[in-house]
Amino acid sequence: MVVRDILKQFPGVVANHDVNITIRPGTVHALIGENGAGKSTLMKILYGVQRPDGGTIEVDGKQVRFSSPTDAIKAGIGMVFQHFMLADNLTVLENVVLGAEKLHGIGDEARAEITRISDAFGFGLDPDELVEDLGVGQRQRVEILKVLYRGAQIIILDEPTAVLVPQEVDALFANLRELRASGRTILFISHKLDEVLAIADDITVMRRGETVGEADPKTATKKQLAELMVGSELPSPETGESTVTDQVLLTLDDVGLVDERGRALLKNISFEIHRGEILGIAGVEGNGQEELVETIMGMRKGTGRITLDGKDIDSWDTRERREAGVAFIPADRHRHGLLLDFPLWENRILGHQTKEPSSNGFLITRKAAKESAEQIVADYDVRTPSINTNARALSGGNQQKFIVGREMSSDPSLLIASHPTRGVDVGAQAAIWDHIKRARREGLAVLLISADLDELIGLSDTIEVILRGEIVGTFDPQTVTPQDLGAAMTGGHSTEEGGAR
Amino acid sequence: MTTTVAAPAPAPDREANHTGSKARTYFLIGLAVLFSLAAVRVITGVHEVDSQGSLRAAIVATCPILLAALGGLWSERSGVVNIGLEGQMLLGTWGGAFFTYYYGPWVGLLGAIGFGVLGGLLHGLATVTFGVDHIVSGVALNLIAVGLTTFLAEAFFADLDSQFGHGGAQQLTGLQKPTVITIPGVSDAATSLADKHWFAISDVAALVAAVTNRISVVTILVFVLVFATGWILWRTRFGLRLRSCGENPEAAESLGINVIRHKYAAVLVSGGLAGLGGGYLALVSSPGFHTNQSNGRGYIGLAAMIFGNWRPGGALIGSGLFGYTDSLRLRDPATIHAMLLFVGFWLLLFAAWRIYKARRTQGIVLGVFGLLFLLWFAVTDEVPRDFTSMTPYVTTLLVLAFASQRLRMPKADGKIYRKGTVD
Amino acid sequence: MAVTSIVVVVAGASVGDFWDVIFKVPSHRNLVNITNQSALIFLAALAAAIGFRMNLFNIGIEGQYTLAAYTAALVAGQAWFPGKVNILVALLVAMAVGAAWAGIAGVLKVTRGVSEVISTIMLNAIAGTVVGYLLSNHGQQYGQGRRTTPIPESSQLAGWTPWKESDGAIWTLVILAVLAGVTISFLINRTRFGFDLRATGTNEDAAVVSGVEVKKMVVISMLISGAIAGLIWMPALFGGADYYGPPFQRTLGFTGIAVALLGRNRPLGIFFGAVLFAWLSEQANPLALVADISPSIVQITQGVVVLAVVVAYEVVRRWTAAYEQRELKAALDREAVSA
Amino acid sequence: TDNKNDKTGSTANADVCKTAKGNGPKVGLAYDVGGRGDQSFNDSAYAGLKKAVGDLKATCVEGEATDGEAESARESRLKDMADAGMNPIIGVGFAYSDAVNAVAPNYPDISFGVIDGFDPDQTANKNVAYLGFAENEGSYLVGVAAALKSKAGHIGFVGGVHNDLIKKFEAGYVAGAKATKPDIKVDVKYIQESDLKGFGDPAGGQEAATAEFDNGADVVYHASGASGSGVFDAAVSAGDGKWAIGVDSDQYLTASDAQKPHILTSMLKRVDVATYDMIKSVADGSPLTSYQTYDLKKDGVGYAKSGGFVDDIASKIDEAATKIKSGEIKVPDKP
Ligand SMILES: Nc1ncnc2c1ncn2[C@@H]1O[C@H](COP(=O)(O)OP(=O)(O)OP(=O)(O)O)[C@@H](O)[C@H]1O
Ligand SMILES: Nc1ncnc2c1ncn2[C@@H]1O[C@H](COP(=O)(O)OP(=O)(O)OP(=O)(O)O)[C@@H](O)[C@H]1O
Ligand SMILES: [Mg+2]
Ligand SMILES: [Mg+2]
Repeated sequence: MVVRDILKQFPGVVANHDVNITIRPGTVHALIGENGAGKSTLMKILYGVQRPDGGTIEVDGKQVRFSSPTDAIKAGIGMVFQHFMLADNLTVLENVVLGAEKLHGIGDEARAEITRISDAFGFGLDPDELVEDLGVGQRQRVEILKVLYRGAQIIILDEPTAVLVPQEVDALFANLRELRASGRTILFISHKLDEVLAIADDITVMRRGETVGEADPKTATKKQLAELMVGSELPSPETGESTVTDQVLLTLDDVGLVDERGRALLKNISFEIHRGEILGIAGVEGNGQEELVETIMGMRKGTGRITLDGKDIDSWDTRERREAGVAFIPADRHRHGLLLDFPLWENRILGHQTKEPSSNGFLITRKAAKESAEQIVADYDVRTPSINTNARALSGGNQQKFIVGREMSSDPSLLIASHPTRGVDVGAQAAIWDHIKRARREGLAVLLISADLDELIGLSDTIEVILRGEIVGTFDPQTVTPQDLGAAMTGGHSTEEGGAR
Repeated sequence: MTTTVAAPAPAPDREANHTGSKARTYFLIGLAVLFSLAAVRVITGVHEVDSQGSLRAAIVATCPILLAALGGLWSERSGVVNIGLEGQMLLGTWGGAFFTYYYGPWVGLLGAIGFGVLGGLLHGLATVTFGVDHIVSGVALNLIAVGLTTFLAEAFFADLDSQFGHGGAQQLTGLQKPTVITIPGVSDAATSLADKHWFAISDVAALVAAVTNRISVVTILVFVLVFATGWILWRTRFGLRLRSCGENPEAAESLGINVIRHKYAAVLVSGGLAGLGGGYLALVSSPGFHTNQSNGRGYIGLAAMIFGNWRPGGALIGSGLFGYTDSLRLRDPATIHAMLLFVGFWLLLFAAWRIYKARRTQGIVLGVFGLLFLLWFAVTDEVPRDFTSMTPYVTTLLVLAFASQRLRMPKADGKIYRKGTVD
Repeated sequence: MAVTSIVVVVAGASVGDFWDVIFKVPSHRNLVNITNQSALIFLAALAAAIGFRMNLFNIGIEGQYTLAAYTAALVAGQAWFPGKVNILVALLVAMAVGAAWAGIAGVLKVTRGVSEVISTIMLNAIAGTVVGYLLSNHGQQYGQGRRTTPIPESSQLAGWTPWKESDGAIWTLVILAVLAGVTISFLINRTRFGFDLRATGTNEDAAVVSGVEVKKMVVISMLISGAIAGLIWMPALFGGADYYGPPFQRTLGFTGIAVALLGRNRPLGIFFGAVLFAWLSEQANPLALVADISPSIVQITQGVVVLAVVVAYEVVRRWTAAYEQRELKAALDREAVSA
Repeated sequence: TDNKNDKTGSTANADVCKTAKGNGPKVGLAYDVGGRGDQSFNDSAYAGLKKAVGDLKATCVEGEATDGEAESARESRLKDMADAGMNPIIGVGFAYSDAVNAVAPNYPDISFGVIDGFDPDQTANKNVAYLGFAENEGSYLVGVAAALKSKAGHIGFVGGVHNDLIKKFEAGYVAGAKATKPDIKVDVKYIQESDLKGFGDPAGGQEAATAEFDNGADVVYHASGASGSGVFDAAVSAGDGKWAIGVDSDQYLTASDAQKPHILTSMLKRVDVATYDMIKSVADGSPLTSYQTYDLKKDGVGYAKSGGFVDDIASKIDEAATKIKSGEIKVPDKP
């Protein structure tokens, strides 16, 4: 497969440009790059989900043009998306055979085939179980099974290991090697350099939407790869000297949470955050970070005790907590952070409805809210024609800057920041870090959740690692390496080895 | 990387196949209902509770609602909320009557389906192609259908008068009916057995008699359609694809499924079923077309489908419950009074079960309701007439209030889908 | 328009006649009726719109206003209070009853998860039966029907007669529609509550994160929606109907839903929608009289208008979204060039 | 079948108002919901109008109510007719009572008539006639017929809506039957308690009547408007020897071939007679006013003999009719 000069623009973002990759048949080709480098966009183009604005794709020497995934599937391409593409209320079998019913029907033959593949790769999947009842790891396996079942020749895996435990990663890699041996071509996306070096035959690096180089995994070092990935302009998230005070702002004492089926989502979580402290939470996605945030925000009711500034806030609802000075940068800005079809100035009000300058408690104070929105746009360099533009029209990075600005401008005492720089370009990233650091100097307590380990290590004063809803280790960012953290996150190290401060 | 400590996620320990145990549960519940109904009949002496005639009336009252419910099921399983069922049903009454007059009842049924499909097409165009809110489109469709059928009836039926039917600006009666069949030996035997009023045996016999005596072929078709719906949606490739569109259309799209096409198919089938429901109303339940004949049955069908948890069997139970209570009231008001005993008994049973399951408050609430029903039964001789006509609605509301939280609608139901938004 | 014309042709009537009648300048009498009817439809649509603005489908306006109108007429008929106070009390009763009936659906939704679409449909049927029961068992004999005791003369409002007396009067309480329109418009657009409501309507998840308690909002909006629904028939009751009985105007609730959708749930849009619907209905009469066209065509026209308008909104929305994106990109490109 | 249409006036196409060119009275006829072609009330009024066009050289305009319309729409309809110079103006149906009461004082020179109507207030209207019917008397006659024909000693009644009007039918029917056979059993069912949809629900009519037939009744009388066709079908399904009795017009004539052998008779409510009378009175220069009751004496109610099923008992029915006319029998109007 040869990809030439692919160009893809989104409003305000050039997601791909000058992308050139040559993928040799029968190899594992790794594609690496920072968050937002454009990897997923490229893969979606290869799979026919999105159409390129320019450039060509060749498969087996023939130029192809995919107008939908159907075309890509016909060309023998299969893809596992970064986010699950599963229908919860259908069984594993149904999810797998969907769209490929011609192969083995949808009955016992298909069931046997699924069981065969599942057993062959040690997936341990029950074809008749509802996907809804599966954990994340199992869901990931269903996704891979879907592709394997179709016997695709070219398999695209968009960050398949993000939610897998190491043992599963090994098993997956064994499978990939087998697949390679059987002549299939695998395109593998990750930003985990270890994994890439362990499995890839070729490596292509993307940065800010373009392919910036290739590397040979036999000779390349992690350092070289990292340099290629981040380029030279990578701003440092270093915090400088500690500003941690001895005033405790937020305390979690033995906090737990169960879902409606009685499964524990959070267990025995206890920590403190002081004024001027940034507490980082490291963990593989889906290990309880989201639930932890929602519990602190009061959107879910857990057990245990949460105190804010000495006050017990367990019985407070979300609004009371926000009024008490809790600011929140949500992980999914579209779902949780914005009203996409409302103008920016009304988005300024969201989450701050009860306070000045948004309202006087009963009436919305339009003038003050608009002024404040103007201020945020200026201070946080939000690129927008005006504050009357609908939030939907802005690019992701600018939306994120606006959210950060909004949350910071309410003089919070506690900031909960969930992936604050995800999908944001490097310049904006630096700006956001600066804002967080400045607020910290002024005594803000921050709970930082991020998948970007460099960001965590660079910004945090303390790092807690969360695994399956439990805190499994506490690290000092001054001394810890991303490798150590990665190991702890995936359960590779025992807690004791994690080393305390 | 260190890769040893973490244990693999536990293997699923659930039972592989539930169908066996499920069937048994249903059978047991059915048996319990039968025995309690028989007991109520014997205790109160109100044989109309499940006489052959009552059951036949209940079946006839159930069918149009059931067809609407199945229509709703198809549509919602593909992710399109169809509140336009009422309108599609109305269109079906007109289409059924018109085509029966000119081409006989079988073409008439096709005409009913065809007109329902037209309604479905309109709904599909608005919701699937233009991305209009599903409820908005449904409301508009209902408005149009009421006007259109009234109008078409005035334009086409007013002058009809022959051996095939007698027209009027608002009606077309005397239409030829679809075939009615009786299974001679069985029906007679069952009838005589039912008339003996024996505990349980006569109740079963009454049911057998009701379905073997003068039953319309269309009624049989309706029940076949329940199974066909179940089979197509859960046992075929097409059904699987269709349901995937209602659960996660992006996932379906990512696997090369033409979501738009499947949604259209579902909405058209939905309209066709609702239309057939209208046809049933005009050709089987009553002697012909009458303006506004559906009288809200489309909405009731929608409720029955939700009540039935978006499943054909559930829709059958929901529609049956509604049809039964609605026909009982006309059949014999005394039955409604007898049913107080039945309801009270079951509420107490549920209460006991909830308490056993450690849901104390819920159990107590149910128990109190149950006792109140028994008390009502004991101290009165009849239920006021006006209340009997509310029975089906109140029943639906109460059952939903108790059962709603166990319901699960298709995840993408009612969401506007746009092609190419996978991420 | 084209669709309606086709229907007219199919029916074998004259298209020219049809549009002539529809667009005929209304007489004074028609204008009075259109004004009065617009007010009722406006209130009904407003009630529906409040729910719709937060994705609550209150299909139960019909039942709410029926029950409220009956109760208010009953209370006003008892004349427990003198003259105008009686009116005020009746209005409050109407709002309370409408709110309570809608509240049942709201409470069932938040506590038991019952879809409001279904529960309100059931409550409509139940409301109709309850009113029928009360009327036939406790109503006053009135020809072949039953009615509530007429309200005392001192509580009847003469209305406003812009033209000849025989052309009829614009009901005094049409002012209720204006008041409700302004109040609700203010509530939704200018207050914190309104912001919470709109936020919940467009993005419930984001609203929850921002501290909105959705359950509470659901119940409150149902209550407000029901209270407005309770007012629907009040202008007519105190403007000449004088009692609840056979002349009671039904189906306003459903008309209201259609008009709310037509007006995109914005008070101003609803206002135009209400006038349009009242106009079309008013012309149904001459349609039969002059052009010999069945009045049911008005219903078809109304349905087609709703559908056509929502489809048009959607097309325009897509177009503007694309346009906005292009504009934004152009602006950013210019910025990039100048930098 | 031409003959048939003439009698019932169900042929909507032959719209006399389009062709009528006489110089007789100009009639405004305002129908209730459903309008011309409903094979019932409205059509019967139309039949009277048609007769007037023929006999009195009348010309006419028609209007029709829509479902859920405003009271003002009804008033507007009457005013439009009055402004167009119509006289008399007849509102077909009880629902026009209020509208006529509101409009009539503005047009003192025009005569108004309301079928089934009444004056809602204390002020008498000098130019309004309220054309009522003694439905109980007609129902008494078919009650007699039912009792005589019933072999089982068990008959039924199906009402559309449980309101005062339909109770009047029930009262007369039951009285007639009991007077004939004191120990007769009468099943009474109403399709709806208060919802007017009971008059347009054939499925409901069929269910109710089937229940009565199943319960042992062999004659069922319906007063349920368009739901009645369901009652007829129930009689067909119930088999030979089961009868249904129609209402308002001679329903034997509009029934299907399958239903005909089961339609014993119909209670006639001569809306056509009342309509014609009203028009004629205006043509004659002495317009009807105030309450006019069309009873047996005035030939305003009666029973139908089409099909010939009551020929054998006609003498007994007529005997009862005579006694009612003479006042010997007082028919109750409430059950
Ligand atoms: N549908 C879209 N509309 C607008 N912008 C988009 C869209 N999809 C992606 N982008 C933007 O394109 C850029 C590249 O995104 P992409 O998802 O390809 O990154 P990635 O390399 O896969 O990152 P990650 O490692 O976080 O998955 C980002 O700035 C993103 O915000
Ligand atoms: N053997 C296969 N392996 C992988 N994908 C397949 C296979 N057979 C069919 N498909 C995919 O399943 C989808 C449906 O294929 P098919 O040819 O049956 O479509 P169709 O009948 O034209 O339309 P529809 O999908 O609506 O039934 C296509 O996307 C096709 O690429
Ligand atoms: Mg990605
Ligand atoms: Mg008077």
